[in-house]
Amino acid sequence: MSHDSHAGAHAAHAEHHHPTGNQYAVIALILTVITVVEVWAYYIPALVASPMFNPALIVMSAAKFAIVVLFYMHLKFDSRLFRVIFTGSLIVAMCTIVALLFLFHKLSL
Amino acid sequence: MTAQTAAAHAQGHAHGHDAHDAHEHHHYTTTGLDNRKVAVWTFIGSECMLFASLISTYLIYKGKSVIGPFPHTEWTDPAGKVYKAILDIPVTSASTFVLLMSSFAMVLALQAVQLKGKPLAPTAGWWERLQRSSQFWLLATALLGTVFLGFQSYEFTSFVHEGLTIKTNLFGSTFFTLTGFHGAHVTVGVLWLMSLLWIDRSRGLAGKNDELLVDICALYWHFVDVVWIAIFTLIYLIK
Amino acid sequence: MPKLRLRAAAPAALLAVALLALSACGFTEYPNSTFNHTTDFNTSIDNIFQTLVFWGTIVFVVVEVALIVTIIKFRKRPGGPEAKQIHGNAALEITWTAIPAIILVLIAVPSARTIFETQKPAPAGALKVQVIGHQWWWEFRYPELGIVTANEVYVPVGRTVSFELTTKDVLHSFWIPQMGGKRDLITNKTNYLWFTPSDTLETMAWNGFCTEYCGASHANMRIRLYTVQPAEFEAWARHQARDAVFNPAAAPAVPVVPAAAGAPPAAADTAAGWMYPAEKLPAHVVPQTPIPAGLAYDDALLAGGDAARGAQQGFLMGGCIGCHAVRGVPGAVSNIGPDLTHIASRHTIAGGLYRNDGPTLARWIKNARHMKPGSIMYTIGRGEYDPILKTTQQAGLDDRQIADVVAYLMALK
Amino acid sequence: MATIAAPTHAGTAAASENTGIWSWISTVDHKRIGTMYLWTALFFFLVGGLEATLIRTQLMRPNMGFVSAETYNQLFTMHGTTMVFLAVMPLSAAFFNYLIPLQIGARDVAFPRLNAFSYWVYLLGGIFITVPILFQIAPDGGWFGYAPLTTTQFSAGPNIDFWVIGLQILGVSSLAAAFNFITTIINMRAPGMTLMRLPMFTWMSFVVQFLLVLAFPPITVALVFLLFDRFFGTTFYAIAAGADPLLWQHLFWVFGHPEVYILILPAFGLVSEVLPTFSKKPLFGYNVMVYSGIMIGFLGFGVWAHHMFAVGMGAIADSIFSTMTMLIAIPTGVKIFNWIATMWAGEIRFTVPMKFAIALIAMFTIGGISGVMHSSAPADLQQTDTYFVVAHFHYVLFGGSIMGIFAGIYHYYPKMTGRFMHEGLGNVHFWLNLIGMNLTFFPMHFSGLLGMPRRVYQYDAGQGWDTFNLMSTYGTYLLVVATAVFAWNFIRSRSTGAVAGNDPWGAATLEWSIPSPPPEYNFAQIPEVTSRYPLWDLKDPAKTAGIEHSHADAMTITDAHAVPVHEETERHTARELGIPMPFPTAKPLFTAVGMVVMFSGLTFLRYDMFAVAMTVTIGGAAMLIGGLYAWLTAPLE
Ligand code: HEA
Ligand code: HEA
Ligand code: HEC
Ligand code: CUA
Ligand SMILES: [Cu+2]
Repeated sequence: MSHDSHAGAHAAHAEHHHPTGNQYAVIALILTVITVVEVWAYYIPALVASPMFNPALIVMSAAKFAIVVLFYMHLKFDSRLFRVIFTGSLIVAMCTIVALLFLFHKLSL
Repeated sequence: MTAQTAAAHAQGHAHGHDAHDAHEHHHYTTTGLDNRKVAVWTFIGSECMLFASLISTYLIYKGKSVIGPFPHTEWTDPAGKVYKAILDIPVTSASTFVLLMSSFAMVLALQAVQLKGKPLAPTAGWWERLQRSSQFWLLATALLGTVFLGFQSYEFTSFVHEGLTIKTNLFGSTFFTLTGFHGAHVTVGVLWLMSLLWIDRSRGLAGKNDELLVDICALYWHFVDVVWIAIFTLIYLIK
Repeated sequence: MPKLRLRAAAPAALLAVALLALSACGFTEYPNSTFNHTTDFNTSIDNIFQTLVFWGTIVFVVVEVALIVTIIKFRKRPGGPEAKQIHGNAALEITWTAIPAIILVLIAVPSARTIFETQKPAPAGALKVQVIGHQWWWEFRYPELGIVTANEVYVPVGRTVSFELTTKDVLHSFWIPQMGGKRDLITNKTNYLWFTPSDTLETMAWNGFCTEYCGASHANMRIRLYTVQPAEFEAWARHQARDAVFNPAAAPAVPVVPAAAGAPPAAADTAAGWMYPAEKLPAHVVPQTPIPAGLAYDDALLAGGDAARGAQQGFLMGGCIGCHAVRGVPGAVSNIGPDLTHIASRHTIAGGLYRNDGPTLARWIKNARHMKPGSIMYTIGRGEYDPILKTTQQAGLDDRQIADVVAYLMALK
Repeated sequence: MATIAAPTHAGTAAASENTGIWSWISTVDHKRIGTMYLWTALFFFLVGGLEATLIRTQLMRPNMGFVSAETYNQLFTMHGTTMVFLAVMPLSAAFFNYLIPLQIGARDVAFPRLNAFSYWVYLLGGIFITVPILFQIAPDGGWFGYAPLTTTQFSAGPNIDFWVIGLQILGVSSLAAAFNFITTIINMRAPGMTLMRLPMFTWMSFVVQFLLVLAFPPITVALVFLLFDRFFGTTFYAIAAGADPLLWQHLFWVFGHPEVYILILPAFGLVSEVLPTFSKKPLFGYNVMVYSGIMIGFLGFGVWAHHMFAVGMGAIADSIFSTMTMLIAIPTGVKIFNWIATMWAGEIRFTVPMKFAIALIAMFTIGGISGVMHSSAPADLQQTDTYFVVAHFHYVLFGGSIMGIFAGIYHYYPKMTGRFMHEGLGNVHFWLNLIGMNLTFFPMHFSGLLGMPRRVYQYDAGQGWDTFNLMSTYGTYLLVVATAVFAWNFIRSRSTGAVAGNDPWGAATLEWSIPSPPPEYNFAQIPEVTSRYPLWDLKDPAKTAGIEHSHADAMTITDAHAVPVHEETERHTARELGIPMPFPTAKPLFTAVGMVVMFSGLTFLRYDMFAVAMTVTIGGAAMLIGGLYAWLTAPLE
């Protein structure tokens, strides 16, 4: 009784596309580079003063977040079900954060 | 239909439950996915809301503390004593890097278990060989996690020395609680990794069921890592 | 099928009762009704509410009638038609999605408009009243007029009154049903609420309530609001702004507390100012709370009370000034309890729980905690049991001293 | 296969191997766990109802002195907490446990031992939070425990400690159960049981599990803050430190509003089973019913601040939350109309469960309409924290959740016990209940709009509320009688009720294809499902001719060795059939005890009993870890 006989076994099929060890290393490198850029930016007063500082940091960390989730957690390759569960929860969580920050006047419309 | 024939009938379909071992993936599931993996993903979904609530609280209370020390600015208390901005970016950057690398090690640990039993080309270099060592990567992950915890306890103790405890002000309460919750998650993760390592050393991790054991631990571990990615930016870097 | 008919009748009867009661909210019967148009604020709320009742009734009737018709019409009968196997009908389902949506738009738009209208800043020239919540009483301050009082608030008709709401301890909520909606008092935050009592309103008394659960005596944290004519308000305010009319420092008794350096002793002015006449109080604003059993006081003692002695030996020495302010009396500046400068010009005490009269005051002083659960004012009568500290008061005032203090308080017109 | 006489109780006893007390303590059978949930939750319903009765007696007349202010405050706090967390949620959980595996054609839930753990944690947490009321030290901060009233500065006694810790414990139970049921519904469905063929109860339960998973973390966090404030001196809600009490309110209601849909959707699911059965018609607009359920759940996360219209959030926030709240009326309305349409053109049999289901439609609508009245922020300023709100939420909770649950109990009692509940007594219960609830809660609309605040232990005479309060109290006494009739019926019918067969009502779903009560293994052979109404396919194919069927040969999943849906009337033991069953084990109970002990150690911290606290906490933690270790290393079956 093999796994592949399952109709819905996306997982089984997807395994072939998993990145290899070297690709994982490249991903680790990318993550490191982004982190370095983030910290570097923190020490440049001109950048910190710019209105783009916070958005840029958030974009960078979102990118790291996405990379880890998609590749290290294999979400990109795994069952659609997991994608639905995770992104669904994440969307509710994000909306809650944004709404709370708005309600406490940390964000304005 | 008598009981005996019914039993026989059912037995015919009771697909070889020969040894009745704990390898649950032999069980039929509707989606073909393992129950434990489904449960872990829902658990992670739930954790999203947990950390969302903690992070929101930190951000809501940011700048609301009536007394210092403060995260990004100096503070002079009524007696004239000066407290410096308390967050230590270089140290935390280092610990962030450590945690990122632990995720890298974790993904290789999983790969190593998955590659068990697959032939290794005779020409393989040290890197290919190393990639086959699940024990190495499990240990590396656990160690990096421990180093991260070391950084965190260093951070916590130095904050306390500088006059910030969990009781001092809103910043102290929210900061220690948020990072403490994260630290607790890392601790659980390290213990989990150690037990996997222990299994690996005692009987070797191999086969679908063991891959799954490592996989769900890895999912948890990476999730704890991505939470830190968010915390590092939102709490440490943004002023 | 008699059962069925009963079922059908029940909701219809309920609805009839509902409409009847809604249209018959007479003032005397329902003195705290919210269906009033006494202010701009409650007028706009009630308009919204009427819209809600209108659509609510329609939805209610449609649903319940449809339900009842269905269950009567399609009840299983011998020889009746067989059930039709219908699995759905897109057109119908879209219809009963769309119609409620339209109704909701008709509700949402005026709601939003009213939200913005009622949350504008108060118009210029509004009378400013600070409302400060305490467990379990209300402090009212008129910063422009220099008035501090408790539990009873006067507002002139025809002028916007703007309340500035804060709290000293936990959350409370300020509500006078007949004047409009409520607003919470939030720790570390200031909230605002304003309305304009219609200039056609008579001089009238209204009840208000604390509507955020705030602990043991949440139920006993009530408000009296008096809408009065502008001239009456003037008279009231002028008097309230004064220092205490009976000043123990000026009274001839034993010399005690030295007057504040250089301050001339305040003139003894016993003239009472204007207050809402007791005989015109509607029944529902006069507290009926019975005094709890087991709190004995010989009311005959009250006749012999000496105000001056009460001031010196009771009020100043008895510890009252540790919590209460009496303006003009040096040392009596604390804000833990209500300001007593003009206590005798109030109709109620203790968060509107009791009438303000001699016998009640005497018992209150003797054992406030027995009369009001959880009260911060501890038990003062000598030999009385304090239900919170769970001890018997050893020092404290005896009944005769209490009579003196009551006499003093009654002199604080 | 001939239909044989339905098995009686004796048959049950013979078939199941073990019925002693230990078999219950160590059970991991979802049906037994469901039964335990049912009994425990009904007990707590009586406790909550008794508290309500005392509340109503105190409020019968103005200035009553039946109970003291302090007692009253404990009563309403515990009444709300008990009804929400210890009665209605676990009553729903009883049905999740009992029905979900049966409805999807599974032999058990995904994690049977975790399931037992959830129950034991619930039981112990329920005891932990309830017992203090016997000593007059019960929680007294209201069921939503607003800070700063609940901080030690204003509540120095142990009362709130029980609440904080108790809710934390109960949260663990709900979360564990939610992960379990999500996995079960995703993974344990019989072949052919696609998502769009799930019975409606299972669908609504599925939505509820997601609500639990996403709504409990915020309250967990809010409670952790309060717990830290109370036990470790943090400043989350400390006035002097500049804390903002609205933080608690927002975190609570981010949980609290989804919570009310957690309370109602299972009831919606139950009546969606009852109405088609007794109308002899399929559910009208199945797909739309599914989507509206999902919509309600999803929108439920975006409306929480409608509980806070009086806190001064500002006009923009008020408008947004007003509008979002109103939107929920649309999917809910769709459900109401689809239910009516389900009955339309049917052959309606007025059995007791059907009556309760119809009553749900009628009564919930009233509560929904008053909900919409709240949703308009300006109108709510007159209504919030008055008895109008109390009227609203009892119409939805009693008229909705409780009516639905009663419908479910009468409907599934024959499945659970093999016997019917007494019809006559059921009718008495129904009518007393319907009249009683309207007499109790309808007048509250008036006392509220006529100015009566909620949570007052006494009110003055002459405020225009006397008659309404008297009516409410008499109504409550009717409910007491009704409940007593129900309790008698429930207990007695187990041995005296008429014997029921597999499918006493002519229902459509899988749980009715197996004996009543079901054997421990549920299905001797896993059924292969080809449509939404497997049993109607079998017994009355004409009824389901109008819908799409998949054919057995078109199905690719064969792992489960499923056989076409059929009725099973014989009863064997799992051993006879060679079906592997999970081992009974008390390890989940042991682990649960450890967890509760660990938490309760905290309570000593505030009395400078550091050593005691540490001993108890560490002891409990050791038990927890030991139990967990033993559990995880022991084979399941
Ligand atoms: C089962 C639980 C449950 C359910 C289902 C609901 C459903 C709803 N609730 Fe309720 N609610 C509570 C339980 C519940 N509530 C509780 C416990 C509280 C008080 C908590 C506390 O303070 O202690 C509360 C309080 C509460 C408030 C706060 C009141 C206040 O404190 O000031 C509000 C405000 O908007 C509100 C709104 C609604 C709305 C709009 C719905 C909607 O979902 C209702 C939708 C249904 C319908 C509208 C009927 C059917 C629809 C149609 C027939 C279509 C056509 C209809 C129209 C066009 C109107 N509820
Ligand atoms: C599902 C939830 C639910 C249910 C079913 C009920 C049911 C009832 N509730 Fe409910 N109630 C709440 C949830 C619920 N309530 C909540 C959340 C609050 C808010 C709390 C707060 O403000 O913090 C509240 C508040 C509340 C108040 C307001 C208190 C106040 O603000 O001061 C009142 C007042 O009348 C009341 C009455 C009732 C009554 C009469 C019933 C009746 O329907 C009860 C019917 C049941 C019975 C009558 C059972 C009787 C059985 C016996 C008496 C036998 C006992 C025997 C043994 C124990 C062995 N409730
Ligand atoms: C511990 C502080 C404290 C002390 C001491 C104290 N009081 Fe009070 N008093 C209060 C508080 C608080 C209230 C409000 C109680 C309430 O309504 O819940 C109050 C209320 C009153 C009231 C009712 C006022 C009103 O308008 O409601 C009177 C009169 C009064 N006190 C008189 C006295 C007298 C006389 C003494 C001394 C013999 C005294 N108090 C001592 C705290 C104190
Ligand atoms: Cu103040 Cu309630
Ligand atoms: Cu809500």
